[in-house]
Amino acid sequence: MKRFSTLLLAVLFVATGAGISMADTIKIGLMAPLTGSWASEGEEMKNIVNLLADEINANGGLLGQQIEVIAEDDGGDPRTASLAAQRLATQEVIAVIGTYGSSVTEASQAIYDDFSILQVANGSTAIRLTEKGLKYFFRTSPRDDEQGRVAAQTIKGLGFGKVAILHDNTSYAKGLAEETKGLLEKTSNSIVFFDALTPGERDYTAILTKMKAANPDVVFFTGYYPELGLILRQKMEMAWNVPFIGGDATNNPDLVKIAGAKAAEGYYFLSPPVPQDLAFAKSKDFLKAYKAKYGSYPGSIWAVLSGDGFLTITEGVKAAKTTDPEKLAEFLHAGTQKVSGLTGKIAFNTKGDRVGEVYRVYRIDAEGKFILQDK
Amino acid sequence: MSLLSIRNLTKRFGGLTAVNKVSFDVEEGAIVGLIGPNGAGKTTVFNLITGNYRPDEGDILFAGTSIKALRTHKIVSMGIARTFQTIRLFQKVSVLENVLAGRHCRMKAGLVAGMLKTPFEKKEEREALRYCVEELEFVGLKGQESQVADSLSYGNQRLLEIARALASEPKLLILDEPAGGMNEQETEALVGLIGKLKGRGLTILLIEHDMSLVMRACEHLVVLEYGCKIAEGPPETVKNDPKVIEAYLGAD
Amino acid sequence: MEEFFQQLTNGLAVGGIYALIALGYTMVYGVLKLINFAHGDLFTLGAYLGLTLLTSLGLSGHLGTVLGLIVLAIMVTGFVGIAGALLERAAYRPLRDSHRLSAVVSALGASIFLQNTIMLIYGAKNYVYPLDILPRTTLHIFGLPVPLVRILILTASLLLMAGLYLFIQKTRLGTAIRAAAIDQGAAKLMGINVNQVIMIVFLVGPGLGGVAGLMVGLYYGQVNFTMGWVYGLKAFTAAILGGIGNIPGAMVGGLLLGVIEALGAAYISIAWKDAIAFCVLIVILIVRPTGILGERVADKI
Amino acid sequence: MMNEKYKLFLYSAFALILATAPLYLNSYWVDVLNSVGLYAILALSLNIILGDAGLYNMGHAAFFAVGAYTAAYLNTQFGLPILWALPVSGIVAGIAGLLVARPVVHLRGDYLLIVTVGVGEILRIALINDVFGLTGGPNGIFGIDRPVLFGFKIRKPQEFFYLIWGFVAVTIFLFYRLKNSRFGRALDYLREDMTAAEGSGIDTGRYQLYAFMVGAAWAGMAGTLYASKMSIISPESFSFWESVLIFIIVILGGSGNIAGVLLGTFLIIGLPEAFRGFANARMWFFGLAMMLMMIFRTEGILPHRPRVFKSLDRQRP
Repeated sequence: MKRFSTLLLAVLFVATGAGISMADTIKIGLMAPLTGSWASEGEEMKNIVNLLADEINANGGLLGQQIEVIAEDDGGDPRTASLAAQRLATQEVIAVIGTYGSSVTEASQAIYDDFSILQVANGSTAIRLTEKGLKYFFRTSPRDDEQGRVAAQTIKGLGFGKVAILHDNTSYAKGLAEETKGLLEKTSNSIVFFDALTPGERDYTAILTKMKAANPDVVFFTGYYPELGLILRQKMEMAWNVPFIGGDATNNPDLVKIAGAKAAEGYYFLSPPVPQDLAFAKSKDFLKAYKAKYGSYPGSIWAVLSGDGFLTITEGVKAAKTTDPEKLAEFLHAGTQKVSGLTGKIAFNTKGDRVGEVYRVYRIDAEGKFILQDK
Repeated sequence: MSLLSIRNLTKRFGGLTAVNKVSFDVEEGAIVGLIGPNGAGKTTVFNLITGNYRPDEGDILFAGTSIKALRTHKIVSMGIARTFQTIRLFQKVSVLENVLAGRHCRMKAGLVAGMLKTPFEKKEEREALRYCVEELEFVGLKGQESQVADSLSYGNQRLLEIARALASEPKLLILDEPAGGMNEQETEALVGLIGKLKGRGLTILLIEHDMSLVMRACEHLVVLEYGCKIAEGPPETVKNDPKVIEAYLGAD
Repeated sequence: MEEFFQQLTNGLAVGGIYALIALGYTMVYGVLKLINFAHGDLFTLGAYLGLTLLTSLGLSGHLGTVLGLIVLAIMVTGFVGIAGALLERAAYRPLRDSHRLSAVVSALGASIFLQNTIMLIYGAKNYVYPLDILPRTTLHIFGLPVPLVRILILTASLLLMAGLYLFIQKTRLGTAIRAAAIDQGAAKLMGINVNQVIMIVFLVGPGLGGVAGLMVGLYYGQVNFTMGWVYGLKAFTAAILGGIGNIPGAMVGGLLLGVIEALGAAYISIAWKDAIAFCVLIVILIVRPTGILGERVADKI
Repeated sequence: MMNEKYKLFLYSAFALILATAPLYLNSYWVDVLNSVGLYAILALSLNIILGDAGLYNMGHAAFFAVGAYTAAYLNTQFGLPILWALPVSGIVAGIAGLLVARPVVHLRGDYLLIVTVGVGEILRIALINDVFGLTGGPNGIFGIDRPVLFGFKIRKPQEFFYLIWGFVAVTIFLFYRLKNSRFGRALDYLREDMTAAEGSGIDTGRYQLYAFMVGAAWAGMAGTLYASKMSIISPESFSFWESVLIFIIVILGGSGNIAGVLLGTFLIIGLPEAFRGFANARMWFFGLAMMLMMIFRTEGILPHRPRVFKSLDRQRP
């Protein structure tokens, strides 16, 4: 028992001692899923934000001060997120980037608002997040209704009639699925299938078999790329040639790795432009630097959007010449400043939503490359 | 009317008929011994009486009421308490609490009373404690209340089981090999205890292999072999019954 | 009707993998009465080790694909088996004589530990097995398209189960394992080295889980560090369904669970699939309290 | 006992340190304590089922969810003040506990365990699929009111601290008494030996159901507090992992021992927070710590001890 308590004490000591910070810095929080099932997203978010912060710090910092990024784990669940938010709030951050899931973000919103801390979410697309009139909340990701509109337009534009919609019962995917369903039902399209898979499994043949029996012209999948990769692969094995269209959560190079180029060929998806397709010098440089430091390109568009969140904050501070969150929020809400981000110009409306056409349509070619389609 | 009346009791386990059309009566205030070779179905009869098993045929009447379909705890609250052949005390629990278990069915305080510690509950607890301490003293375990049950000697554990059974104020006490594992001295004390129990007006039904104890303690014996009753009567008569002698010594 | 049979084969393929993982679960449970919640993570470990070995060593050209895969499977089984035995030594043996649930909590701790070890070593992203190792042929059985690999996986599961069953029933060591499962104390008195028996069980059980991980990786392609949690829970469910501690029971439970899921998804609802499977499990347990092939244990009074 | 006084001193010192915690801890650590408090209620309620009655329940989050959703629904749909919803959700969760336990409570150990896991999963899937249009699907229910106590609106972590820990204190007070009553003893008996308990005249079936009912009711009330604190609830807060966590707390702390369960809650909920300095390795350390604690304290940190009857001497005739 004595040995045990000594050990415990030692561990506690190390754990609490590790968070000591330097004075005279601008602190920016990052709330990300560093553990749990979305840890891969969190890892990239952290990489991207750290990279951008290092760049600014190497060039003399922000308003003459160094930036310190404090990353806290939200574990991908609301309760841990609310603790992470409390923890960041007590470390005097001026602003927080994050986080990934909408309900996780929602659990932290009120806390940041109470402490007057600017929050820029990167992967939270649920409509209601910006409908509450919160002063300090912004997001670089688009909203479900925006994507739903583009999705319905694309499906019609490609000339499909009978549509099967498959989501995964996460609040993001279901929101998008329902939004799109509502829009399509108003037109001549018919929804022949609407159901949800269970994420995290490996075998989706039962779902494919059932979907095939409904005989759709196209399948619209609103879930995430790991499941989609498996589905595309299993679909090919079944020798079923229905085209698939997906939402932005499938935008990830790993998709082709999982499915194989042959199975992925012909897959359409909607997404904010992938960084490689942006003409800005900023994104090109960023990608080069990212690859140099971490060995590969960033996979997730959502993680890239956390970089946009970081730039929103730092460029905002630069332009407004203040780190006061209240003035910063006012400045951003005005929408006059167009921050140049990794995925294009960023500006916000009074709700805190990003303005402008964000979505593009991509198609995967025979080599597994993501090809931007003309509108 | 007899206190306990067994009528044509039959119990089968798969193809094996463990108890076969057994009938006997236990008169109020009597000490009856149920004897027979190993595997004769004695404990099964006990388990049928106490509701651990359901009979396939026949009936069990206690004070005139059929109890064959009742659950064990209900039978206990009607006034039949038992001890077990392989001691089944609550091993990690104190001696006193083991006895309190037997007292349970004579108490009333429930969930809410327990949480709020109502005056009624306090009074009931006090009385139950007193009663149980007295029963412990009665069986000869005075002063061992706070010990954990499994720290008692084997013989004392048997006595504790009896005290637990007594705490439910039974009319009929069923003892399954009460002297099992006891040394001579302890057995002697047990005979005395059984006498004292009779003095309290209890009716006792017991299984025992120690024939000297059976002969001294019991007034009436029922003999089972292969699930059937082969003899019944006062110890002296049964002892000399050729069928009984054959059963015990073997036919060959 | 065609859809029904198609769904049946879908279910059997998934069930074959559940069964294979459930075998390890049930074996460990049989001897130690321990729900080894870390089993799912040993399965993940198998998937990652398989990938590492495959990419670092490659499938040796002069062994050929089939032989190469068998060698790979043996290596993965061996490594994961050793990991399992080490786990037993470190995390379960000190708890063998204490309350049963203490070991369960230790197993849960081990599960978190293993999962995060894998995450820290490999990172949190998804890994993908090289494509085209396994043949992508599709057979047509009675007009139903069935990928060859699915038949191979099911056959492999059945063969491993049969082998394990024969090992337990026919060999000396198997007899020792059965003896230890019934009564460790008595087995000790009969001169059986119980510690050794348990170590062997922990070599074989997790080894089977590891090879299941390899199979999932090879067939489905994608692996990540959290995959073991879902598969572990399903396999535990399967083992209970068949009657935990019983080897043919694990097989029956696994296949049945797979089929229930597929048919539930097909004819009731995909989103409710897991709930349907659990409902069936609960109903079966209400009717047969110790699972389909589990022995009824009478309470001796 | 020799250290009865020492124990009392320890407990009062602990209570004092805890009660004044908001004065010297920042709001983050106070909120960690709030989390600990909520889980303490959950763990104490599971302790009745798992620790006292010995029924393997690994689906306790289901009752937590029933309470949270009941309160959230009543509050957002009918405007029922959240603290008024407290007894209602307790009753609803208690009934849920009874209904769940009734057909399955006779199952042996691990079979009961998987059934309760199944019940938890079925409920979670029902919540995600917006069953009967009541639960809001994956979004859950949002906009739940903050509790108002005597006209005072509870908002800040420091204020919630006293609400939650006040409830913990009441829970400990009531459960401690319950444990030392006829009811508590009956649970001890049936955990130790079901046959002997029934043979001693205890209606074991009924007490098993009661244990489930009380445990579920308390978990339901914890759910109400949780809903009002988070102001949004969604299915992922009631996953299988939550049930596992509560289960771990009870066993690791010392099943059947109220002080042990409390200590377990501090460790299991507190350690991952204390390990935040390790960034993404924090759960690795947590898993390791769990194994080590179990290995060094095989019966839990504070194991169950037989009861001592203080008034015994006065009882002797």
